[in-house]
Parts: sequence; structure tokens; C-alpha cells
Amino acid sequence: MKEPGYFKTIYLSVKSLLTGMRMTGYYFTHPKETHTEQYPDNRATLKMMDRFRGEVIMPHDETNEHRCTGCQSCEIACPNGSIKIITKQEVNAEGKKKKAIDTWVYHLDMCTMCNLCIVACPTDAIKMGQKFEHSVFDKSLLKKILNEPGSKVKSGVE
Amino acid sequence: MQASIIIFYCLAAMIIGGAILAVTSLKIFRAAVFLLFSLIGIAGLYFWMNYEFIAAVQIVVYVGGIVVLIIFSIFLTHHSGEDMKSPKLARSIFVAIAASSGFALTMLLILQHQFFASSGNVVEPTVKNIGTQMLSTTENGYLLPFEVISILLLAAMIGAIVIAIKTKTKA
Amino acid sequence: MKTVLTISLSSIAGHIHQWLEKAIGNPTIVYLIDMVLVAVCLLVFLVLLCFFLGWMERKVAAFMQIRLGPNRVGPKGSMQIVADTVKLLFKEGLTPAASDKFLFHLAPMIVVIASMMVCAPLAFAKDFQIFDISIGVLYVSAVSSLGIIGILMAGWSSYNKYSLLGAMRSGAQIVSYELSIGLSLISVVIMVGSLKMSDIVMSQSDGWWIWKGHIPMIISFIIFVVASTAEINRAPFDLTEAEQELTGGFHTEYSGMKFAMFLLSEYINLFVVSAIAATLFLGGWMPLHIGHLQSFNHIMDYIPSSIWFMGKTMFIIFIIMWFRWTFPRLRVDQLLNLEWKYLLPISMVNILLVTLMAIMGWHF
Amino acid sequence: MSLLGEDIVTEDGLFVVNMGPQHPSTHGVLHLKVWLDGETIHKIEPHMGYIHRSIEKMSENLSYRNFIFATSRMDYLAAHINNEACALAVEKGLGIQATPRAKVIRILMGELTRLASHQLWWGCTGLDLGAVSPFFYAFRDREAINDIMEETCGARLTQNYVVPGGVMFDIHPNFQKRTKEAIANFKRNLTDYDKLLTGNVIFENRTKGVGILTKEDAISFGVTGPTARASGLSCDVRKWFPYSGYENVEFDEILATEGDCFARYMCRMAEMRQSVRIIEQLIDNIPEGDFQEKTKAVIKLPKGEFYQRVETPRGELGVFIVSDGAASPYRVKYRSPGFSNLSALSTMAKGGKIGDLVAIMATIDLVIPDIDR
Repeated sequence: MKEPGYFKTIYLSVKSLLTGMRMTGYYFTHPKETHTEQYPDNRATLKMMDRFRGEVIMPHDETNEHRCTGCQSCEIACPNGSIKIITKQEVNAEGKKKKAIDTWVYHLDMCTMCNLCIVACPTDAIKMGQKFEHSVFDKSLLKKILNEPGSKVKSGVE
Repeated sequence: MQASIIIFYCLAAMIIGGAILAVTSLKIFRAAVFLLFSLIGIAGLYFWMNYEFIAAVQIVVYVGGIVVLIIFSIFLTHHSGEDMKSPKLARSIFVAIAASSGFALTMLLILQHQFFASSGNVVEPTVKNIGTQMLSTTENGYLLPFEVISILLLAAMIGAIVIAIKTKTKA
Repeated sequence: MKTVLTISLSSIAGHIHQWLEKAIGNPTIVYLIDMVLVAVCLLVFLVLLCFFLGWMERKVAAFMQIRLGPNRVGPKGSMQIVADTVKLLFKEGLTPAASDKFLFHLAPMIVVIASMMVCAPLAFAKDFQIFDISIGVLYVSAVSSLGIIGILMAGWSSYNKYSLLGAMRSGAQIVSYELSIGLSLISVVIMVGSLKMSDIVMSQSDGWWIWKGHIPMIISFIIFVVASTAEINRAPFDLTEAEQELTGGFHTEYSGMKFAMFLLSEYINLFVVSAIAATLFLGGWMPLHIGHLQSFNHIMDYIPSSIWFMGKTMFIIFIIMWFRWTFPRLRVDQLLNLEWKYLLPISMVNILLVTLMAIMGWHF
Repeated sequence: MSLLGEDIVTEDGLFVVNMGPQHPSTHGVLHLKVWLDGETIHKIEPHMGYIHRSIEKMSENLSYRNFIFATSRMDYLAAHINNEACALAVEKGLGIQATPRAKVIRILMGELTRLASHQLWWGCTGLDLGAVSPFFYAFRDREAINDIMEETCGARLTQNYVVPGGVMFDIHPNFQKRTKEAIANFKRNLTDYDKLLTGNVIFENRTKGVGILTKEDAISFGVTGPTARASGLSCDVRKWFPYSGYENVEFDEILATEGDCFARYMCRMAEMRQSVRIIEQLIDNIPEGDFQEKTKAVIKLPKGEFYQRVETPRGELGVFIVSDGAASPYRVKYRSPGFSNLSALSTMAKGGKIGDLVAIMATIDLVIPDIDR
């Protein structure tokens, strides 16, 4: 390929530079193209995607019942060891001994939100919450107990 | 005392102080910077005398040109950060004698010279006049000195190139 | 030309001077007070200007980059730069242990002083100039070369290899680009026949040089803007800082107030360069006059001269900012190629054209 | 200031500069020891290990379902493709294949990942060469793809969407609509990219003829991906060893012959267009059916060695699993593209300037966690 001549080089260079300037100039004069997220200002209306994985939560219904049977599938499925389930033996109405959860410990600081525990759960007791502002000043606050005090497993969940 | 006199003494102090520090400093880069101050002081002196053109040329040639070249050549030679050795006593004494005899000679000439007020056509140092004088070949023209002085810049350039070329010793 | 406004900057300055003379009497002291007043005014003006330019740069950058820019401190983020300055003031000024302390501390001051000194011959408004020196243009190009010494000192004394490389680059860059700046300045000087800033402005009372001088003047205007962008080390010629290559170049080791001084001088330089371009090619404070349209010219005269000057300067500043936020950076050898292969030959030929024009009187 | 000592100035007067581990253009904690003659590069020695997290060793203690998640942290810009490589290796061991629907979803996600990665690379290339604005334009387009990822996979960067036998859950109902929008927008914005960098004279000068890698060198260093294809080495895993059904998709393998930074740049730009082409072919043709093949709760691979390669945006990623029949691998080895590509850096950059080194690092698209693992 022949090298372009001296003046042609200058012409082409200036043209290419002006093309770039035209583009930035276009965006400068069109503030509507702005893509800035209004994040801290839009907290009230901010809605995350419905599958967004922010943290593990355990939904409780209005009678303070959850669906966790304490089978520990999630604890096994967790690659990081961020779930620890302490179980106890409970005697139910029929006088049968049954395994139930005492405390469901969740270490948010170790969690990578990989979703494997939710997939592993046979009773859909846990799911991913949408909260994502997890910063705290004290690391120990990241250790959470997911079952609420006095809660018990929903009847019929095996 | 007039403000003008005060300014003169400030400039003089700057020139002399800079010059002394430039000679006595053991760090070569610092010496160059002190030399710079001395040269700027001289430029200031020209400004003080209303010779603005000469002052600007002083800055352009010496400060912008010569000192930058000096600093460049300092950069290009390694070990520039180390302190230089203090000169030997005999050498210092010799230099001191040489410098002071040169100073004495100059002063002698200045004191013996009969200064007289210039009479008649005083040329205004405007740019136009300077330009005409600089390029005129008549008796009072400065074409020849102008060209001679440009050799100074040539010498500085060659010096910079010589320093910059590294002698590559091939094994 | 008729002065339209009775209150102008020059008349205010004149009144203050007269009042001082009456109140004090001793001309030496009045002179000294005048000097101090001028210095203080200039300092305050430049610092405020730098605040504005810092804000403007951020906003220009933001709008070009489809974002909003600073908008937290003050209305539209205008106080952000003040907050940053306060932060820099309180920041610890680190000095590398192995640095040459004396030069390390001296360097930012030299840079700032040099860039402030260049402001002296600028005509901010009609008859409003600090020092209408007879060699204005030459003075500007002479004094602006002082700043490079500060950069060299900063780079050398930091005891940092990135700084040293940055200083070396800046030396090569500034020394070579001064040539084409000088040549494009000379093209105006040839046309005007004087180096004085006020003469240059007055010569444009019937049209700015960029219109009057046809193509050669436009070429030298472009060369001046490009070369001065390089001279003040702004992108795409910011090789001395070159954050991605040299992590900050000559000011890598500076922090706190000393770093702020480098920043200050960068913005002052930006202003000075644009002001000179505006004065030389766009008529300085001279309003826009078109031929014999008397009524149009008359309306233009109603706009104060200082606004004309600042408006033109801001326009050129905007263009230089536009460069910065569009282009990638050149490499060091390409930078010198651009100067020695393109800008310098073109401006030399251009000088010949301008001289021819001046001799033949081919301008309006 | 004294310039002495072996690590500052060598006896030959070479300047030793430690670029990194904290340096704006090493894109992470890479440490390059550079011997400079003035500004000219004499030698480069990459020092690595600043972000080594023992992912290979960790994988030996994780089950075959779990070890996939760790690979998201290797090449975090192509997390989906890394996950896919692991899942494919496990599937190979199990002797199963993902369902047709899952395969197409994987390709779509993989190409979206490739687009996002190349967009980030484009922005960073501009940034490394001193132009700040490209970064923001690139992020504008990348954000759309990240939103798609977030909607379907639940995470923007470390998706962990792939499981052995398919994908973790079905695509979101909005997926097709959103992807079409993003692709349409991106096709329009691609002209911006060309205006801003491709045609720009400064950019061309900075990259043309800089950091030339010959085909022979590319082969001997094991360079893969766009970096090798720019040197004329045909090595697209998607063409040579098709996986996930790439054999049924129409696309071109981009080849260039110059081997310089500009060729690498153009290769990646063309690859973005090819990715768009693939997505456009498949987005309306996702087969119905299951998104996941049924696998046992505890996966155990038969005794043996399994190797699977995939094409990440940076080159060939190989996953090598040695199984002793237990529930977790006996040994896992990742052949990461960044590591081999980095080894060619010294050859490419020799004789160039510091500015060239930055351009070369930008165009071989280093991701440091991928190099160190």
C-alpha cells in the first residue's frame, strides 16, 4: 500500500481528529444522553431485579412460622462454610421426637451469593433477599441468625 | 530612599548571592539552579534599566536555553546526585587569585574610564529600532556581533550533543 | 471609539490611584501600595479563576462522558473544588526521605510564580493592564519558559524514576514546542509591527486578525492552540504527567499544598495561553465589529470589554478542554515528530506567507 | 539523589523501573520489572503471585457442584464462560450433555459475556492510551449487558449460572426483549467506538507497528485468543473444538496478519460484531424444553482424566480434572489464557517505549486474577 503524501496525511489526520471531537461535542450538547444512576437519591423508588442475590433470608409467615426442617442440605451445599445450623430435638404433639432448628447462623461476611444453598434446599425455606447495602462498622454484625425467636417450622413441611 | 534604589540593591543581592552559592554548592544540580537565579537577577536588572528587549532576550537565551541545556546535560550524566568533591586548597587559592585579579582589572578600567553624557541622537530602544540596528551593516550596525553571539548558542548545542552521545564500548 | 459605560475597570483603577495619591502624597509609597494592591488583586482573581476552571473542567468532562459531574457540594457542584482545596490544605505534605529537600520545596513555587508572571502584560479590559511592556509578546514567550525549570527541578529532586522520566519528557517537549509558538506569535507581530499588547489589540479595532489575515492567520492560530496545549502539558500532550505510564510524572511524589500549587499553575497556564491566543488572534477585549454596519457595531460596544475578553478566553479554554476529553495521548517520539515534521515546517512557510501579505498589504 | 545499586541502575547504565504492583495501567497487582535504556525497553520480567488465591487447591476440597463457583473469581470478566468450562468438564466425566435449551442459553450468555468483556477492554484501552472518555461510553453499553445478567442470573459479574447438566434456572421472561434492545443499542453505539478510537490518527500511530508478535512466537509462547489470531494463528476453540453447539451457529473466525497492537484491536472489534451476529441468530430460536438435565444430588466422576477447553474473551481456557472416583476432584488444573499471553509480553515490548508497553498490555487484555488464579 502506498503511503499517503504529506498533505494528505495532514488532511486525513485533522479529519479523524475532528470526527472524534464531533462525537464528544454531540454528547456535550445533548445532556439527555446522560446515563448517570441516581443511586443514593433514588433509594425510595429503587427496585432491584427480582432475581437479584443480595443476602440469604428465611421468610416467616404472619404466625411466625418458617419452612426449615433443619436438614442441613444448605450447610453441605455451601462452598464457603457460611451457613451453620444448630439443631435440637423437639417433642411434637404426638409425643414423637423430631429434629428442628435451634439457630440458623448465617455468616454474611463469608457468603459469595452463589445461590447453591437455595438450590439445595428441599423445602424452599430460604431465599435470596434484595438488600445490598451491607456495610457495617462492626464485623460481628455480619453474623446473622435467620430464624426469628420463638418461630417454629410450619406444619406439613417435611 | 527611592523605591528604585531598593529594587536595585535587591537585584544586586540576588545576582551576587546566586553566583556565590552556584560556585560553592557541592551539588551540581543545585549549582545550576543558583546560576539560574543569578541570571534571572541580571534580567531583572535590565528590566530595571528599562531595557526590556535585552531583558527578555537574557531570559530567552540564558534561562530558557543555556540553563535548560546545562540541566539536561546534568540529567544525562549519571551519578549526578552525588556530592562533588571539595576542591583542593591549592586549586581554590589559585582560582581565588585569578578571579580577584580579573575583578581588579575590570574595576580599574571602569574607574579610569571617563564617562560622559551621550549627546545628540539618543536611539529609543523600541523593537523597530532594535530590529533595524541589529540587521544593519553600517558603522553602527550590529549584524556582525549578532552573528558572533549566535555562535554561543551553537557551542551550547554542540556541547549538549557531545554529552548526550554515549560512547558505546563494545566487548 | 466612544466609551459607552462610564464605570469601567480602568476608571475604577484610576480613581483608586488618584485617591491614594491624594491621601498619602509620597509617590514612592503610593507606588509600592499600588504594586501590592495589584499583586493581591491578581492573586485573588487567579485563585478564583482556577476554582472556576476546575469546576468547568469537571463539568465539561462529565457532559462529554455522558455523566453529570460533581453535584453534591454547593449548587451544581460549584463548591466541590473549594472542598477539594480545603482537603489538600489539610493533607499531610509528604517529602521523600532521599529527596533534595531544598529543591523539592522550591519547585512548586517556581512553577506558580512563573505562570503568574506571564499575566503581567495581559489586557484584561480596555486600558486595563498591569504592565503594558513594550515587548509584550516577547516577554510572554520568555517568562513562560521559566516554568519548565520548576518542572525539571520537581522531577529531579523527587528521587523517583517516574518523576525523572516525566521531567526529561517535559524538557524535550517544551523546548521544541516553544519554537512553533514563537513563530505563530511572530506572524501576528509582523502584521501589527509591534510587540506591545495594547498595540496588537488596537490594530484589531476594525476586525480580528483571524478574519483580517485570511488563511495564514487561521493556520497560525491553529498552530498556536495546538503547540500551546503541548506547552502547558495538557492532554493529548500530557506526557510529563502521563498517569497511565508514569503514574503522575514529575508530581508523583507531591501531595497536599505543594500538589495544589502544581494544579494551580496548570490552570493559570491554561488561562494565560488562552488569553494570549484571544488577544493575538481574536482581538482581546475588542468587540466584534463587522465592516460598516454601524448599528451592529454600536450594539456590540455596549457589552463591556472585560466580558469580551473573558468570553473569548473561555471559548479557547473550552476548545483545549475539548481536546483533552477526546483524544488519546501521543507517544514521546510522535510528539517530537509532530513538532519537527509538521508544525515547524508549516509555521515557517506560514511566516513567509504572512510576511508577503504584510509587504503587499493583502489584508483588510 | 544518588543513582546507584543493582535495582536502580545497572552497570550498563540501564534504568530499572518497577512497574507495579500498584500502577494505573497494570490493571491489578501485576509487577513488571522493566530495564530501560532512556525510554526504550530493554527487558521485562513479570513478577506474579500478588493475587494468588489457590483456586486450584481449593477446588480439590469442593464438590463437583461447588467448585464451579470459585472459577468465577478467576477471569472475573468472563465468569460465565469459566463456569461453563468447568460444567462441561464435569459433564464430560459424567457422560451426559446439557439439554438443547440449556446449550443455547449458555451460548447466548457466553456471547453476552464476551461482548461485555470486550467492551470493558475497549474502554480500558482508551484509558491506557490517555483518552478517558471511551471508558464511559464502553461502560454505558456494558451496563445494559450487566442488567441482563442481573435479571436472569441474579448477579452482575460472578453469575454462577451454570451447573453440571444445564443452567441453574430458566431465563427470565424479559430476557429476549432486553437482549434485543441491548444489541440494537450496541450496534448503533459501535459507530461511536470507531469514531472515537479506531479512525483516530493518534490512536493509529500509537498502535500500528507496535508490539509485533510473529506467528511463530505466538505458537511457541502458547498465546491464544484474539492476541494470537491477530498474528495469523487460527486458534478459535469455538471453531476447532466446538462445544455447547457452536458448530450449529454461523460466525467467522477473525484473523489478521500484522500481529501488532492495531491488529489485536481490530480483531477484538470484529469479534464484537461476530458475537452480535451469534446472539441475533439464537435469540429468537431458543428451543423449548428443560433447562437442566437431571443429575444426582452428589456427583461422582468415574476414575480418569477429563479435559475441556473453551474460548474466553482472552483465549483458550482449559480445565483439567483428575478424578479418583470421589465426590471431589483429586486434582484440578486450569490453563488460563492470561498466563500464556503474558509470557509473550517481554518479546513484544522489547525495543519499544514505555508508552508502547502500556499499549501492548492494553491490547493483550490482561486480567490479573486470571493469571495468578
